[in-house]
Amino acid sequence: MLRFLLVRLLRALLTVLGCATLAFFVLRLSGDPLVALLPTDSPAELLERYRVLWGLDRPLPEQYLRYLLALARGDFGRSLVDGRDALGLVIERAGATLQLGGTVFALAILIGVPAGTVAALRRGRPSDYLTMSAAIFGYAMPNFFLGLLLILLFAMQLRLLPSSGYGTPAHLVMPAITLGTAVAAKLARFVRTSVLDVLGQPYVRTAHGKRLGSLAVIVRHVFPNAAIPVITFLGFELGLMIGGAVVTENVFGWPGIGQLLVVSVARRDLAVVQTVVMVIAVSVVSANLAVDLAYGWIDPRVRVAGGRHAG
Amino acid sequence: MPDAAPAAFPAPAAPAVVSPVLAVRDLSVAVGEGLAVDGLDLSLAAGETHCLVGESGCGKSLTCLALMGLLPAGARCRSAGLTIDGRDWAYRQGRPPPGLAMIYQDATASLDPVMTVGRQIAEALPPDLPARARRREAEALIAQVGLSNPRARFGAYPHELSGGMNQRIAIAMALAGRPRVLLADEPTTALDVTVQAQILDLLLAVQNSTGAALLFVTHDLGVVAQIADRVSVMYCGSIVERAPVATLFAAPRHPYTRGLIDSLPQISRPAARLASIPGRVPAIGARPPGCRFRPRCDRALARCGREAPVLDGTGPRGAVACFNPT
Amino acid sequence: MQQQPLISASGLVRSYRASRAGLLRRGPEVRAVDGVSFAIRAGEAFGLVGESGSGKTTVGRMVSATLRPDAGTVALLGEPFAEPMPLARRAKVQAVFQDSLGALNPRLRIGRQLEEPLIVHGIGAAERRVRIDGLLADVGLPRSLLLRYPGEVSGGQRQRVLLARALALRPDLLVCDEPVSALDVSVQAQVVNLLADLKTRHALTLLFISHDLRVVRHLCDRVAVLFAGRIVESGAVAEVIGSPAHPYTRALIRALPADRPGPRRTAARAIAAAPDLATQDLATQDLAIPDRATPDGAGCAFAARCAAATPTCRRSAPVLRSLSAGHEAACHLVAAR
Amino acid sequence: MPADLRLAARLALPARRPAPLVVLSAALFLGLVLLAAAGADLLAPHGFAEQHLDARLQPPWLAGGTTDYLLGTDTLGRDILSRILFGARTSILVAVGGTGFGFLLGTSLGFAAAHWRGWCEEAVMMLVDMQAALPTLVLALAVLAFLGNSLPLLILLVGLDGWERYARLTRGMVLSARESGYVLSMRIVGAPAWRIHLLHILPNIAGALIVQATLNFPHTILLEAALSFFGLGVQPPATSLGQMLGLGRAYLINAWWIAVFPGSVIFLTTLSMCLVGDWLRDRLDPTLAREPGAGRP
Repeated sequence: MLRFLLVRLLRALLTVLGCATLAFFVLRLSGDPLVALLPTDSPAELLERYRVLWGLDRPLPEQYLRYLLALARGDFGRSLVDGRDALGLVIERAGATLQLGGTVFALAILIGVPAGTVAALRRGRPSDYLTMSAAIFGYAMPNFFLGLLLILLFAMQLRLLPSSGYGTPAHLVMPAITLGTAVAAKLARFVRTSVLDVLGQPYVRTAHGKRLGSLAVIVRHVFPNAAIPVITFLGFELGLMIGGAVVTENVFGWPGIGQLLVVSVARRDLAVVQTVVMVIAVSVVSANLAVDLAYGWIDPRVRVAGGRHAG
Repeated sequence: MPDAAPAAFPAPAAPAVVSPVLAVRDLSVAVGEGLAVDGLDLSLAAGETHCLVGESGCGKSLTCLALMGLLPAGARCRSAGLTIDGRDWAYRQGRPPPGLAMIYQDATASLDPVMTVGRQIAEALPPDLPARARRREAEALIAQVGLSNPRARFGAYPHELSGGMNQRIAIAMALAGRPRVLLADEPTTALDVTVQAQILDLLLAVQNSTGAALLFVTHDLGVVAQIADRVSVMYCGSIVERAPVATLFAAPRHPYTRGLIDSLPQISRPAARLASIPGRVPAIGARPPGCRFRPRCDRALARCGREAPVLDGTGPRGAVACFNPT
Repeated sequence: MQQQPLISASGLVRSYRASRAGLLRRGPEVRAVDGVSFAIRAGEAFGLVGESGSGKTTVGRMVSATLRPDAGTVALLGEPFAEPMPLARRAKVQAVFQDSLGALNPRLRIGRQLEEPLIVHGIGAAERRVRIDGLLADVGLPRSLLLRYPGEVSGGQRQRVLLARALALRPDLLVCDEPVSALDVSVQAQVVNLLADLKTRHALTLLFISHDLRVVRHLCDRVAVLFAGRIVESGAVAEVIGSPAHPYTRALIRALPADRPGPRRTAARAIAAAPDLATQDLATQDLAIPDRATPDGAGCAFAARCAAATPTCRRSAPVLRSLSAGHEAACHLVAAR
Repeated sequence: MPADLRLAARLALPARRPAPLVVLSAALFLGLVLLAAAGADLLAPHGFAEQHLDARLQPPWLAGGTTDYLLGTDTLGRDILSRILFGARTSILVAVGGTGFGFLLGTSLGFAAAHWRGWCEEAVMMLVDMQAALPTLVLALAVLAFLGNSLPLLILLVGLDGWERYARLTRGMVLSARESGYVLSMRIVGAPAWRIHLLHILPNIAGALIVQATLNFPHTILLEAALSFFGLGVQPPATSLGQMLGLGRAYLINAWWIAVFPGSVIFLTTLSMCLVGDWLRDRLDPTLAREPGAGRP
């Protein structure tokens, strides 16, 4: 147990370290943040002073080491714009993102799992075609376009919902639909495939042979087996959902991490961008770690040694 | 055309079948464009071991699945009547008849990988049993199929057991429904010979103690020789010969039966060359007109190409579907 | 016996880490093959019999130099046979496997697959065509098959294609791993006969790996019985099957289905009644179940199932001992008799 | 697999009949988009940057506009139809280039990881993990903002999305192919490793890889569109569908057509690609559907 946990944990740490390194070099090598930050006609002495202040005058390897050491201390640096603690800024915004993400995940599961299951069970019938057509529409729809269409219809034409902002449940409706549509659609498609796959397994036939009711077969045999790939899928999906959240938050002015990212990118606020990237990387890696552990809990056959790469 | 059904039971040299525990008349299974099982009649007496033997693609597995009502989607089935234990069973795919239980070829694949074997057995017990009794019953069944330490085995998962042990679990599961008829579809094909011998042993022991009839599907004539009371030889969806086992081996009448018996390598009498049947089983869509065995047959007559023989049980030595039997 | 063997294996050992393990522990190391030695003379058909997990396939892979032994060597005419080696030498040992569908590339036409070994060995196009015609005639396949894909032909035909491909390089030794197990009886008989014909026609030496003693009895001159990675008995086929010495060999033979219906159910009862045999599962996998495992490395691997086992059997592993000319068995009890 | 289940699997497969109408129309639409993108110079009634300041914010023809500007004009009086044609060219160029880059990178690394096990495999899988942990959109936003942008860089970044899926898929399939009988047979014959990989393994896994690329393509289009939507993709005066959508966002109330037409083209293109990809997957590779993460976005 310990060995497996340690191996997985080490791998996760290495991944995060890799991401940190990548973020550091890509951002640091991409030009002098000061040039972008300070007025173009700033005197050279001023530039030099800030350079020393932020340690930008040291050799790159030293900067990198200092950066890593600071990270290890939990010090993510300060915003180059207003001098506030970068991690604090990000955490301040995390609540809104979690609220949106949590709603979307719950919605996606509530819609995607039943829809996919019904489609698989009624394979080839009208309900299957209907569900899967809806799913493919949701899956192909660009979320920023969907967001705009929703605003056009509900905020501008019907004046039912606020077009942007944060705070009330009404504010949550359109962002959640925008982000949730694609996730639910993908989940429905994936659940359908998994359930179909399980339905074709010999043990399902065995269960029918025992004269259990159809419902019992589905609940006791089909679901537990189909859940295994679906959980992996959800772990994978988190990373993609974050990308979608960045878009959605910006379309609806939702004050989450995604909006912070885009604003900081526009302001060239290095420390904040780095911090956002790290926070996202850590959440995705932890989600995948959690999925790996959930595997062991739900699947007694679970294999060790990078089994999830084997696919 | 003579009605083949009455000839199917009782076969003259077999132990007299008073009232069959399972009887099916004119069973056909259609798959795609052709009939994978074509007008099959079958009856089993209580305690009888009936072997259904044939090569792959002859429809023997589908026969079992059709009886169980577990045909794969896309296969259609029709029969003139199914009687179980004297009662007619109005039968429909997706609804396995009571009194029937099946054992499958690949035991490990036929068990749910994420449920303990004990719970899978308990699930098959009659639904009115209280929970505590279910567990006791399941453990008793695990012991009955010869596994040690049933309490511990109850909580084991299929992947923790060997293929032979899983087949024992599958047998326990089949017994849990207190079947009158056990259908066994190549239950030992995937197993090693030593394990096969034990599973056969167990099946016969179980049959003795429960009095159930056993329909045993196999391609291995050696197994047939060892366990069968009566044998039905299938070719291309139809039964071509049916006889008590001793009669069948001593004097096979259908050329196909003879070919099968001769091509079986024997441990006690090695020959320089094995006899073999030329050609191979035709695909469902490519079956010849008339007798389906004609292209591979060395005794074919002109008539064989024109009309298909039906199973004729009027002779003294079992039933055969051939115009030129030996 | 004076003649130098065509191929000889000595002291082959190969371990695997069990692929399946619990969430938390790594699988234990399993010795799939544990000190296997044998020699095959030119022109001989040598059978290797064992149940699943006995290590017979691993031995076949090592003999065909596609798997490196952890210890021990394979020698062809006295010289080591192992990668890397010249192509010409590589060609001397070819192989045919059970899963004929898996052994053929599903995306290439059969003709191309027959040609491939010849291309690899630098044989010109004209010569290739002649050789392929010869091969097709050898294994009794029509030319029309060359344009088909493996999925489009029957199992028996595929097995013939495999035989043709293996013979394309004119090998001295053909390793056959369960070549007929997946076939129907009537087709199996055809392929067994074909193998016997090819062996005579091309002066082939065969290493025939099978779980089926009945087929081995027909095809082979000598046989070795493998149990848990070790040879427990070997000798001329007639002798080993006619008078088996090792309790495991006897169990195997008793477990065979009857040739003909005799007094009902004798074979099944024989096992239960045999005084020297336990009636437990004999599958080697069951050895892994903790409540039946023998302590690692010590004693006879079969002792746990052997009703006649003595304390000696559990303490020390028996070695192969000669019983009569060419007939050997590894059993303390046999040696004592 | 038992015989009866093999049969069931065969029955469950869609029969080899021609593609359904929906898929045909999807393919037809994709063909039209390609044609339009390729022939934008000939087809476009106006130049994509051509401003008609006297005809700003013209509505589409059927919504009260003129036939001069079939789909209306934007705030600078540029013809929407012409801009869609040219924008589609950029979007498709980026998506095709990006998919191609990701495909090559991913499959090569996948092959490398499978062939040189050990540290090479570890390194590749670490990169795969990293890529999976950093959403491409986030990475691309950061990189484009700080590195400045150019079309090649955009293509590379968009291509980074999905390479890890090809790498994972390739490695898995090569590893299992190496255990297969046909590879073993070629090794016994003495075939060299390059021959086994290129002539024997590649044809067997190509189908699955192509399907994966087809399924990944819509995601690549969407990624480009999202980046351009944020103003970080293609820079004016060049245009792309996502950029148009981003610009139109501010005029939703007065001039819905600026955003809605390019948005619809993006949607219909991705939808068509998904339909074709699904069909290809069912035809070529029914097992791929089981891959976690396959067929995303």
